[in-house]
Amino acid sequence: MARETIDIAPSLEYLSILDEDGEVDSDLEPDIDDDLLKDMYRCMLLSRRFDERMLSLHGEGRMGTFAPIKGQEASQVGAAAVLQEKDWLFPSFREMAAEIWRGKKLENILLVYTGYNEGGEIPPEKHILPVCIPVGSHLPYAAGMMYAAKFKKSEEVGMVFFGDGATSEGDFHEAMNFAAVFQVPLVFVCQNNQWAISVPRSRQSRSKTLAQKALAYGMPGIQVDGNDMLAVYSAAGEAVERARSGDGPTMIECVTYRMSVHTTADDPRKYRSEDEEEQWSEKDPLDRFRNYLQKKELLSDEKISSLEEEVEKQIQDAVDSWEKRQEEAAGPAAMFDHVFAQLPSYTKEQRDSFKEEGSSHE
Amino acid sequence: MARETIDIAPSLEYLSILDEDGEVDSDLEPDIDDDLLKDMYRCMLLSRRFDERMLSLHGEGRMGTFAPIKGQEASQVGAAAVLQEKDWLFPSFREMAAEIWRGKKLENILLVYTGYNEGGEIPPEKHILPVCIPVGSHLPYAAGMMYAAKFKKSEEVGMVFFGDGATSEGDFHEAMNFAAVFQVPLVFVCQNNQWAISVPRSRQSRSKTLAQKALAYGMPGIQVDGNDMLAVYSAAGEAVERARSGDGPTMIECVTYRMSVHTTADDPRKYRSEDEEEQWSEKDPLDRFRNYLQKKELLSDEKISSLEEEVEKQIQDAVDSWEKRQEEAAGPAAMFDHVFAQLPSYTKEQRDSFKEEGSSHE
Amino acid sequence: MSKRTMIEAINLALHQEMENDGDVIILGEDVGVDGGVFRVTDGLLDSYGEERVIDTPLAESVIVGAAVGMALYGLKPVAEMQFSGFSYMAFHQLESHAARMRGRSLGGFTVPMVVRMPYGGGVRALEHHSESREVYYAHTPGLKMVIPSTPRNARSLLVSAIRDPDPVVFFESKAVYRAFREEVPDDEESFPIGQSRKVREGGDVTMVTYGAMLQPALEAADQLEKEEGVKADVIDLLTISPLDDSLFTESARNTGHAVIIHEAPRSFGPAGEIMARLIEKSFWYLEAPLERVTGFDAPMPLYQREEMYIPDTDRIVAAVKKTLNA
Amino acid sequence: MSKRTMIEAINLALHQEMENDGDVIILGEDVGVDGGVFRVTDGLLDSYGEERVIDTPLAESVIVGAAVGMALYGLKPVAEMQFSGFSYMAFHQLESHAARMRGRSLGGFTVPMVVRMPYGGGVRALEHHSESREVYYAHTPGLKMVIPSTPRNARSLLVSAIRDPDPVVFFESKAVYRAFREEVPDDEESFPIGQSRKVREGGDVTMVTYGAMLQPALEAADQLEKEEGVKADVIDLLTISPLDDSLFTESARNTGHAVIIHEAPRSFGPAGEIMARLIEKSFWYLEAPLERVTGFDAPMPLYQREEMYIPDTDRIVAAVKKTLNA
Ligand SMILES: Cc1ncc(C[n+]2csc(CCOP(=O)(O)OP(=O)(O)O)c2C)c(N)n1
Ligand SMILES: Cc1ncc(C[n+]2csc(CCOP(=O)(O)OP(=O)(O)O)c2C)c(N)n1
Ligand SMILES: [Mg+2]
Ligand SMILES: [Mg+2]
Repeated sequence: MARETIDIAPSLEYLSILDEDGEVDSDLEPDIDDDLLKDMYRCMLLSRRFDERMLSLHGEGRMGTFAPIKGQEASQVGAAAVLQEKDWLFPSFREMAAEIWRGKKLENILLVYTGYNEGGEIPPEKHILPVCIPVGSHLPYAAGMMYAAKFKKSEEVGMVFFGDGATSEGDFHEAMNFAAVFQVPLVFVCQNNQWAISVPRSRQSRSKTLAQKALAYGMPGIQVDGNDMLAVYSAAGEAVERARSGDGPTMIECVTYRMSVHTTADDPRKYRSEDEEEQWSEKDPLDRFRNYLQKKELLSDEKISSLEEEVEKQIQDAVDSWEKRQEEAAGPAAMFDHVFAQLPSYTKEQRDSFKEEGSSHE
Repeated sequence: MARETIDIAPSLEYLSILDEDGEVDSDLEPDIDDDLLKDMYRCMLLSRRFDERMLSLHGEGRMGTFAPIKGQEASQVGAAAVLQEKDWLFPSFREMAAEIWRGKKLENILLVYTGYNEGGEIPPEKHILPVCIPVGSHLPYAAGMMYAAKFKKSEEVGMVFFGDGATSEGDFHEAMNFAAVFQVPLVFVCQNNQWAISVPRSRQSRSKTLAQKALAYGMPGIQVDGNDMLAVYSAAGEAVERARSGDGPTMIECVTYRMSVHTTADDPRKYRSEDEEEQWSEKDPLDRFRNYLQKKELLSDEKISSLEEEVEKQIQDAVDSWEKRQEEAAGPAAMFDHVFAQLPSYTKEQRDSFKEEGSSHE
Repeated sequence: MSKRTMIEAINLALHQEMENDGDVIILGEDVGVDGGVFRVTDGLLDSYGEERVIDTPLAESVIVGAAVGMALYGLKPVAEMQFSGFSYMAFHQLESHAARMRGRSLGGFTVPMVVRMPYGGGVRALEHHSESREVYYAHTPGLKMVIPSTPRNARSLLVSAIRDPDPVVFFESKAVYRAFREEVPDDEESFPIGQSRKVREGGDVTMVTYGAMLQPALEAADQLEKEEGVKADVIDLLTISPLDDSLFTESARNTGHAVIIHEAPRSFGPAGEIMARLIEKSFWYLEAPLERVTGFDAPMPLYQREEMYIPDTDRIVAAVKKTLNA
Repeated sequence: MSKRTMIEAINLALHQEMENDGDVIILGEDVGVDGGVFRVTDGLLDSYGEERVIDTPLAESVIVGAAVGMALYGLKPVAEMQFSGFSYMAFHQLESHAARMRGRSLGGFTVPMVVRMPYGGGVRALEHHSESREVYYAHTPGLKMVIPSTPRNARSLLVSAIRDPDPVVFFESKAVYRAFREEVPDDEESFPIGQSRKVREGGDVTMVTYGAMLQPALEAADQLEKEEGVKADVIDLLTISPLDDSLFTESARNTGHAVIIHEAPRSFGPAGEIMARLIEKSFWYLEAPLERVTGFDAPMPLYQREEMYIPDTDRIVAAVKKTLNA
């Protein structure tokens, strides 16, 4: 009998490699191929500019509600960049940058947020799951899908993204526990962007970090500077490695910031100060990574502006085909297209009612 | 930038005071009033004997399914004993001993498990919540009720019991987080009895302890020998003290064992060995506590046998009034008695249909 | 007396009830500092403080479950689900505890709580933000289910819901939230739960509806009168459960024709119960099949097609003509 | 061919489907080592191993959610909820994902899964162990809802459910589980989902029911024939959603009288939809009000009173007489 402290390894670490002043910890600096570095930057830039374009389209009343990613490009691209093609991405609703990295079509993103189910189509080979809006509710199916992948000995790894707010949901708990018990090859990437709409991180949980929640499941957890592309990339790399080699899941907390509105329906002035936003804009992951690449002389000023033109063009092309596809869009009967593999007779009648009712509905 | 270990105090401890050989750690031995010690033993004994009686009534086909508590008397009585009258007990479905300590009527327990809703009645001043069967689902209302108690400045503390299996439920997670965020005066007592029906503790979670789950919420956690009345009492005392003084919730993991069947519908031979059961029977909390009291000369052999007679009589009286109340029980229309404060007209008609349909139903 | 939107009217009810009763307490996601994503709880935090207007962690089950606990202690919690499409995470707390505590304890513990949630389509929202699944709650014994249709009755019904000794699920139509203003008296006003109202006197056909569908039903009624000279009784249920079938069954006994309108999916939807009551109480007076105009047996599509999913005036008029010409 | 209880019949279906298809996988609480608390999955762990017969942690949401994920990957998971009364913790996984993934991805991702759960009363169980809430699932677009009534159709419907490309909620009656044996062929047999069957030819009145209520309905039919010379058509729905209304609406067109029997609470219960279909397809042939014999608008009482809650032969006979004498 006694009173003694319990040691509950695995331990918990914090990782930062490229800090906001552009200083690099050379001992920790990951060895990333130059082309990959450039691709990562290009994807960050494309995502940022696409985000801006969507906001202006929304401003013109041409698009519905969506969740901007500004500020979270490093957390998303840095993590997704370690995945292989066969691996799986499980987005929540604010992972446009990660989805774009995996090859999701910009025009489809536009279609979904302009109210066309058609945008939900995803090329099967991309291994991207649909957007999930009920917070945290995708973690259980991510765990189950990767259980299946392991069962099939596929050597595929999954990466699931969610926010700080999602860590309060029961589904987060149940999925983390399930993944740990069955040592599922899944990496849990929490983008702690400090806010869940108007609720600050401090109100979401009393825990010092979100990463420590992993310890409750005997799962390794790590907290990283989420605006530090190199730290995110390294931590994700280790986690994916661990998963692929059969050592189960890891939780990564990316400390980042939502630099824009929660969604286009939100007014941040209700709950946070411009000061706070300005302080975080100094930590902008895009600038930080650009400076890093410039220091490495991987990015000339010319290259930077040509890249800007490139992504602008890519976005404009997407907008053009988005407009085209809206004109060509099917009528309302399409709402019945994928309810079941085979539509029941009475639901067929419901669908056909549109045709009868004529033009106004077709 | 760097890679460094994060310290996530509050720390986690293990506590044992009275071990299975009857050895006492005198530095840690709590100073408990003799009468209280005897009352605690009496309640343990009563609960054990009542459990046995219910099993035999079930054997005679006179009672439905219930969940025996054998082996968990110390976890329950040791923890509940630190509560004041004004405090609140939130049982799950295997807390008969704790409920008896708080003054729940034996005959009502019998009535519930023989299918009479009438048994659900609880004297309001006892501050015992009804039994909760959906695993873990009582933790949210326990957290909310104690939020209200704090809001009303009542200085009441709540104690909620649940099992090892319950820690896997989303409700455990959401309630622990809520209680910690709002520093609710609630003590979470997890009776880790090693099994959730047929699922062993090791399969329930990969975490080394269940107590460490508290750290995910920035909540203090402690693991104690749950068959050690003194350790449970001390840990619970500290936790209640902390809660009452405004320092919020604590999670206590009582390491104990379900010595009997899961419920009367269960067959442990399907999933665990007699060996295992025998090993744990050596740790029987009742024997251990009796020896302790005998060593302290608080319990003579005479006293022991007179106590046996006393509780037998108390149980027989309960059985007698249980039989009486079954005879006097109201008809089926009673199923409508407490659906709403005021029954809607058509539900009244449903109730009255019984009367029309005559004797067979009244 | 001043003209208010439904949002302002609900806000008024919350302000006045919190003012009158210190036990009324609000909890939910973004209900405090943000004033709710629809601003329904705007200003309450400033007036009543953090302890009574609680920004919770993002966890529906404990929002509803904690509200149950507060109610058990004697408070009158008003919990908000940010959208009804996210209330399912808390469904077990409503079914297993809110609805049962009174019975389980033979009246020893009661649950005087309200769970408010915006429901329904029509605001070009994202997936899960436009559903109408009142049946889940209306079919659950022990719960009351209320769906107001205008600013004024939203206010007066919410007051009753907060004062009700039993748990009330309170659906608020996003489509109506800001659609129009109505005179809402500044002075306290309440309307009994479990009571429907006749909004329009006709005599030729009975329309039964509630919530957001009241407006298209009334438009259809006007159009029918103008274009066809058909006069419709329009019954606004207001409370879905316990269902007040007195007005609509009586009306149908007079008209012999009834059309039920709801936004919820068709099969196993609310119309079924309304038809059942009509059969039980008006069968001998029915001159033609009852008609229902409803949402479809498909998930609500994204917003480009939602107007085609939600019943509109054309579909209602067509259904009325069908039953009259049957 | 040999006589089996419903438990044995379901166990047979699981054995054969797992034998035939390596992608069929089982998960739930106590389904492995313990063989399920009702022994429905007995022996599967020994035959197919831990990876395919998974004892999960105690967490309904991730049991159903993980099954969704397995199905998305191409497996055919059969998840068990230990009792339907505990499935509500997973309700959002069914409503928000299982039912919607196909539509959300335009058919790119599908969810061929089954969620089995014991439902209903009659076995003297504890609170939450005796409910009949099929409406929650039947009213949810994108889900199929099946309730077999005998060992043989339980086996053949489960086979179809496992092979179905869409999510199926499969209710198993605890009252029927061990109540009687029926010849169940050893050789593979399946029965289409979405198809009802006529169990008894009568002609005077139509009885519509399913699941555990089929037995009292048949007893009532026999009694009515013996005592009153009244011959009843008895329709066993088998699938609740998508609802096959062809047989019962046709039958009612012949008999002019129909009685619907279910265990679920009355208001907003399954009978409403069945009555709606009867009105839509048989109205002109109805000679008297449709009758429904149902559970009550109260939670299922503890077991001393549950028999009074659940429809019995007396109540069914009375309802038939009422509609015939109306
Ligand atoms: C279950 C559920 N509850 C509420 C909402 C409404 N909602 C959408 S996003 C959001 C906040 C999410 O915060 P976080 O998880 O930190 O992600 P972030 O928005 O910051 O990326 C809320 C409450 C939802 N979508 N799902
Ligand atoms: C939500 C829910 N799921 C399943 C059950 C069925 N069930 C009753 S007790 C039990 C195991 C509980 O294990 P634990 O939490 O360790 O408590 P113990 O029974 O060991 O006291 C299960 C699965 C239930 N009652 N509630
Ligand atoms: Mg966030
Ligand atoms: Mg246990």
